[in-house]
Amino acid sequence: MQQTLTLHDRDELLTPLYQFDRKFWTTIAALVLVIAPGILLYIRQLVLGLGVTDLNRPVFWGAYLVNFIFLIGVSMAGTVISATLLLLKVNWRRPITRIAESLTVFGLMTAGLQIIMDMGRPDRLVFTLLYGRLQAPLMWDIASLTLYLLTAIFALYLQLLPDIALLRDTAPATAPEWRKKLYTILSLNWRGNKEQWTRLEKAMLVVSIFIIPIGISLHTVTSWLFSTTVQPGWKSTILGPYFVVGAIYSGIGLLFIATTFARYYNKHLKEYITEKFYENLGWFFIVMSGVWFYFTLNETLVATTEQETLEFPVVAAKLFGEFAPAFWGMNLLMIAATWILVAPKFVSDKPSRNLFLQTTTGLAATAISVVIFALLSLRLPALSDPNLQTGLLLAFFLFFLLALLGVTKWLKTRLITATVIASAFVLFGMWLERWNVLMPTLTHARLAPYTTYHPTVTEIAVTISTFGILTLMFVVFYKFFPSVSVWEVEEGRALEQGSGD
Amino acid sequence: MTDWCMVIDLEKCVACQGCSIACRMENNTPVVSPEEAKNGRAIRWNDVFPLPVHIAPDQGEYPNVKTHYSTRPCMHCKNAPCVKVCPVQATYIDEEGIVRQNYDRCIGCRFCTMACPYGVRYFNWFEPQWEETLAEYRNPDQLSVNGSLEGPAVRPVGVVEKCTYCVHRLEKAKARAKAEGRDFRADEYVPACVQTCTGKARFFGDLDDPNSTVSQLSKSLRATHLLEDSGAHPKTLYLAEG
Amino acid sequence: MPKQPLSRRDFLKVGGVAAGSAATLAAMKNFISARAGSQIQTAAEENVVASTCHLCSAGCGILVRVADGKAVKLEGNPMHPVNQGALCPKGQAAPELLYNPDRLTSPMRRDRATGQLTQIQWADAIQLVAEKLNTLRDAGHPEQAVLMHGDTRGQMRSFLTRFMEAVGSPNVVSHESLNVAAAKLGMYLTQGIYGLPAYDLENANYVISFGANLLEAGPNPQRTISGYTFLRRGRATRGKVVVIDPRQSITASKADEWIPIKPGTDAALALGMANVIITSGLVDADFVKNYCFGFDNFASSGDHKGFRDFVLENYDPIRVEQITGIPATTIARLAGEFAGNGPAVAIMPGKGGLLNGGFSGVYTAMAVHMLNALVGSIESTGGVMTQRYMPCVDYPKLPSDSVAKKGFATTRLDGAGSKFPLGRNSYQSVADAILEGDKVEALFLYDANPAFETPGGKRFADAFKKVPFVVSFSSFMDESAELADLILPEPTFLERWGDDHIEGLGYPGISLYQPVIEPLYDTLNTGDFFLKVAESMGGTVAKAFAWKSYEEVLQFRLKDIGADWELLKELGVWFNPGYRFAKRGSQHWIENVVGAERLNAPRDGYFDLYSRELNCFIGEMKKDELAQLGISQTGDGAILPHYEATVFQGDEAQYPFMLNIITLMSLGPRSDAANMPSLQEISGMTVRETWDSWLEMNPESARRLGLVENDRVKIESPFGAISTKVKLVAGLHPDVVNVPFNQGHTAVGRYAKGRGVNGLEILNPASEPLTGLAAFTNTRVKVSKA
Amino acid sequence: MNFPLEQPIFQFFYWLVNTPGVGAGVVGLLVGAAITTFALTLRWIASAKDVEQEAYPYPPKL
Repeated sequence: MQQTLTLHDRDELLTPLYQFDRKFWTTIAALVLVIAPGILLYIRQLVLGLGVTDLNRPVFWGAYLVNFIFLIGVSMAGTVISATLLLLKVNWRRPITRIAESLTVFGLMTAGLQIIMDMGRPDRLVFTLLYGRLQAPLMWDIASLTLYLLTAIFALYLQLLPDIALLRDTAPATAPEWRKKLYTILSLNWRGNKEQWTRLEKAMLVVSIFIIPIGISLHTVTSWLFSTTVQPGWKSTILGPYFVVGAIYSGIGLLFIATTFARYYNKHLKEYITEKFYENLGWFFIVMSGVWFYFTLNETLVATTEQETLEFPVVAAKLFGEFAPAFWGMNLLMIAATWILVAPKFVSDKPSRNLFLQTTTGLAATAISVVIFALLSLRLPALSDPNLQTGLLLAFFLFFLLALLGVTKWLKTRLITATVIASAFVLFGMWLERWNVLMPTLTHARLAPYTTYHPTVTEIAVTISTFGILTLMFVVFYKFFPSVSVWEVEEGRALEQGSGD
Repeated sequence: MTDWCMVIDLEKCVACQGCSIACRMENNTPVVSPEEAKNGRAIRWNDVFPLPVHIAPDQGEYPNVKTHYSTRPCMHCKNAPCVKVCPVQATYIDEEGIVRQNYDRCIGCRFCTMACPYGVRYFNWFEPQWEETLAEYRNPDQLSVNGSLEGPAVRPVGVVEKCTYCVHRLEKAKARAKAEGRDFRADEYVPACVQTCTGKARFFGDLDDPNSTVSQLSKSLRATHLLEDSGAHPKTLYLAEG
Repeated sequence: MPKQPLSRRDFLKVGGVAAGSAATLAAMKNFISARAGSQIQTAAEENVVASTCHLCSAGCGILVRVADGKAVKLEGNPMHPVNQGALCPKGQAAPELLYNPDRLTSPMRRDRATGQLTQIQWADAIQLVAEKLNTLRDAGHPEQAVLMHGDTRGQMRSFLTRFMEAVGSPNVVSHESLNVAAAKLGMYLTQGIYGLPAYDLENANYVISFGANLLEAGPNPQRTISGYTFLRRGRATRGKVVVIDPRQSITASKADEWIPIKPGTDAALALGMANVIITSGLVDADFVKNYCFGFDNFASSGDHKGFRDFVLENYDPIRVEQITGIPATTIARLAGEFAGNGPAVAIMPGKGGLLNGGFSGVYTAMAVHMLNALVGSIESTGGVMTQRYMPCVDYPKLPSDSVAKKGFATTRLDGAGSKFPLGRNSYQSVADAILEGDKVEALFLYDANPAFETPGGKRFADAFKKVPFVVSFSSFMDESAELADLILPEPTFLERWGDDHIEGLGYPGISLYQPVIEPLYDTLNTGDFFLKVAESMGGTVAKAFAWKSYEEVLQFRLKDIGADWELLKELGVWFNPGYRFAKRGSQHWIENVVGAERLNAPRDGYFDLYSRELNCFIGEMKKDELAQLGISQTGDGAILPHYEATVFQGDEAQYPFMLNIITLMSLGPRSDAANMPSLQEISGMTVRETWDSWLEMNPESARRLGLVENDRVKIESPFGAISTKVKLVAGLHPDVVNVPFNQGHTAVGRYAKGRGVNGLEILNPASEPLTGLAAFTNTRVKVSKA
Repeated sequence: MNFPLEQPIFQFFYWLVNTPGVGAGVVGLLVGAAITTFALTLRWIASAKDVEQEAYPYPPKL
């Protein structure tokens, strides 16, 4: 029984690692195409200086910093989640732990890139090691980031170890020598005897315990980067937890997308990463969105109520100023995401006559509401009449509601699609959230006239290629290692059978 | 211990901007291109600007209007936020209370520019340039502290720069005193902006010396600081109008 | 990368807990020692040269730091009474002028047909000019040589005048008709001195400025700034400053009180105040009775109305309120404060004021200046001083020369004294004269850029086409130089000899320009150039100019100022400090203070409230003749200062706004300043603009037009249209819009060219019939979204 | 405005947070410690010898 299963596992999870088919190469080529322009433009920035961005005085930080926060955000979830689930001995975690942990590692790496890209003198990066001062929040961030990255890598490696050994032992004759050698070295002559297993599991337990506070530290420290300045809008004490929550929220989003991507990439994974996982983690996702909404409300309420005169322009810019589209866009995306996750659970799956529950209605309404939102965001002088605006606003909410209602039934039967859409919304929303934390404050400095910031081609291209790099790492990595932790799955099966017998 | 301090009498300041240009000529701050300047990248360590800084609808209607002007060098804060956040101590407070910038150390992370509530720190987005012959008038003074350049030295691209109370002038004055074999007196040096001030609105001196002009003026009923709530304990003093 | 050892030292000491040691203190004070490791290197050889700034008419003393043969920094000369060690942004930026990449580097000749420029030698240039002038003299028409000059100060003006006289031309046209002439005439017609009054601000208690931009763009901004700040905070008691101006200029925003007024009605306000002063018996009785003419009615060849009755009848505050839009109570209060808190002084605008060319400018100037007379502030502490000048050795008498005499006797080309009875110069009219067919064979442009700086200056382009020989001495290829046949660049003021009379403080002084460095390029001081021309012309002209160099001319002229040449060169300035006020009616009074320069009326030391001088010009005229001159009143009314409603170009319905061209402290009056990048950068400080021009408009007016900040707008007048961005300025009369001067160049250099717009293009090009002043403030415009 | 820096302990803290290089040192220490720990753990796991031949049912001996 087990034998067959393992054989089964092997071809499904290990065979693809040796198939460098067209699909793989086209993916690589596409990614390279996505990444290349960003790199070229970054080289140009290196030569000319940061002037090629739209940064100015007082907007000294921009898209790069937003990416940085976003990336360490998404990298949060992976390890912390897998660690939590491991500590809680949750069984359905097994298929996804590897993807989760690898995401953390890649996310942190790309996040580090952002900081270097944002530096005026990347050539002097080493000075932070020569002259680093502990008082500077940036040092805390560097410390936290490095520590988290190392721990994450370690965690990932620990969890890979048995599979590497497996790869070593089961490498087909056709496999290139260097790969065999690589596996042999990496497997640290893992023999899989009882003692090793016990030690491995001890180690994993300990790491899981340590990595959670470290992860949380990284995100709070990042919020301190802002809180330690006296800029309006950043003094809020809620910023730390807000960042952590946002991190986990967006992290789960990315995890969902990554896993689905892997599933699509290797059809066999469907047997391992089942709807059960989407179902269960989905609930946690919903919880996080709730918490996130609360903190967002908290941020805004405090700022609108407190007596800090310099604070208000910042909030105003978000609520009804030039950042309103970004702010409300963010909120709407999150609302939609939550709805997509929750609503289908409360409708019956038999078709209904109700016009409002037709998919077509939903899609139409979606289109219309998007158009209206765009109109409002563009602030056309033609639409400056307050009554007209109010009218548009009401119309928007109506159609938005219709859209939500309409799509519900369609989503009911498509859990995974729904989750992926929701995740995409959340990811984009969270990027906007980081943007909304930085930009309104930066553009509303105390002693400089209010200004604006529009990322230049360079910044946009670099951002795009950053995410390209993230994907590339992901794709390449999983050409060398199984994207599902084989031994954990096995262990799980074994446990199930144990209970079954 | 000497504690350099500037006092600006806003009543005597006539917003002529002589200080801005005097500073530029003394400290080799480059003229950026018009497009750059429009994009808020002009570098004037000492800026003059109308108050209130932010145009708001509720600022009175004709004829019940009163425009004010202010001028703003570095505040050389006693509790300087910029110094606190610098990861490599490229900016620091020296023993005479001047907040200084080390161009060879700065990594261009722009944290100090964020931390400074007064926006007096400037970043070199591009390589500073003087078109053709314009380079001729650059101030030749070179101030180096243990080999790293400070003061008027032409900045490399990608580093932060700021008002130094013309610290190179201080060093020159001290060198002169030394050469003449006498003690340096606090009234032997003033920054360029103070020297040029058309309205004689600027005073400079040693705040630790109770008899100095600045100490006297600091007791004035009109004496005030910019953004006192910033918690930075700014040192540059203003004497309010009226 | 050298590490800062200080940290290590702190470590050793603090770590070793040497309590109370320097480093522990350091730790407590939270600082890092930089002194120990500091090294300062500077230029190999440095020296400081005293000279004079030439970027506006103030003529501040400067000390130029020359490091390794390069002028690297200017500082104010503490010895100099005008700026007392201070220096404005223009002066500070002067190195950008000296080392400007767009400077002309050698004499050039332009081929009219192709417009090709060819480099020539100075010798050839001298030859060309000399020949040209000689041919004119041989033809018996030396007057066809015309010289237009700008803010030409010190000996240069008399030098050039003498040269032209020796050649035989009366046509030396100063650009004063663009700025200070109105004020000078106001002074002349009342006090009988043709010059700007000096104000004793340091001792004044109450200063009321009628649109005079004391702190930005007066005839002598730096001097007025010094006086102003001293009056505010330099002394025990703080004087009050009131500014009357439709726009809240920096001066107005710094003043105690800003009183916005309907543009062009300043005369009415002044007379309204006079009315109150008289009725409330606050006049300086002694002065008006014994030292003024025409306060009371008088009889000479018929009864004449005096100032008092005229004002009492016509300018009671109620009526003035209707004219000026200033409440009668305010007028009364101002009058009371002015007369009751002496020493008080009423300041009329020179450069940059609304007074100039308002088509009633002279009357306004007279009315304002008379306020000083009423309260006895003429020649008294805290009042008006009359500028004294250093005694300059007279030039030797010109050798007799029939051609020159004949030519010099001809009427002036610009119509000053003929077409414009009161005018002494009419700069902008030169173009009109040429276009109307007056023959000009040779035209010299010294320190002048008429094609840019006059209203409707474009017409100079056509005018110059009709002149076969146009010579420009500009250091830059400015709008006028672009039209010239011969471009003979003069070195900048930092590379040449020159001098300047110290003005604005009353007492006499001389300020010297000297070459602080060797001239950078193949340029020649215009003084030296004309000496060489004279030499090669030979004959009487050569005789009249027997000096080797312009420096020698200066030495000759300044022999008697009390300082020898070396001392003057060392100090850069020489003056006799302390203004000595003349006793009323004394000999000194009659010779220097009141009436000394009257040409027709008696020089009897009487301050004219009824201008006898003006009477000599227009006393006999009938109504229609007067109307020709734009005077609505007749008889005594025309002689006495009165309010003339401004005759606007463009009717109110179609052109709702009045266009006013403002002069900025940063860019200043001179075209070449517009090519100094630093000045361009700071030019728009008041409206948060940079490197551009703008239109200032009242927010309410803008709202009515549906304009918001930074909208592109089209500004149309009957004379043309320009387009720039609008800036909302709350402190501005709703019917007035402002455009800053010295932007919108089509030449000069890379920094000035094609930047913003030149508001003068759409101003009324006409001249005031009575005085030949340029019309700056009587053009209406309409503003629309571009 | 300032900490009681006359106390040696605070002087030490000041030195600790404010001295260039020291901060870097601390971070280095942290990171170094982490790396060594991880390395040792791996070695510890790898070096596990086991007497009983009956191994965990995975990986399968085929």
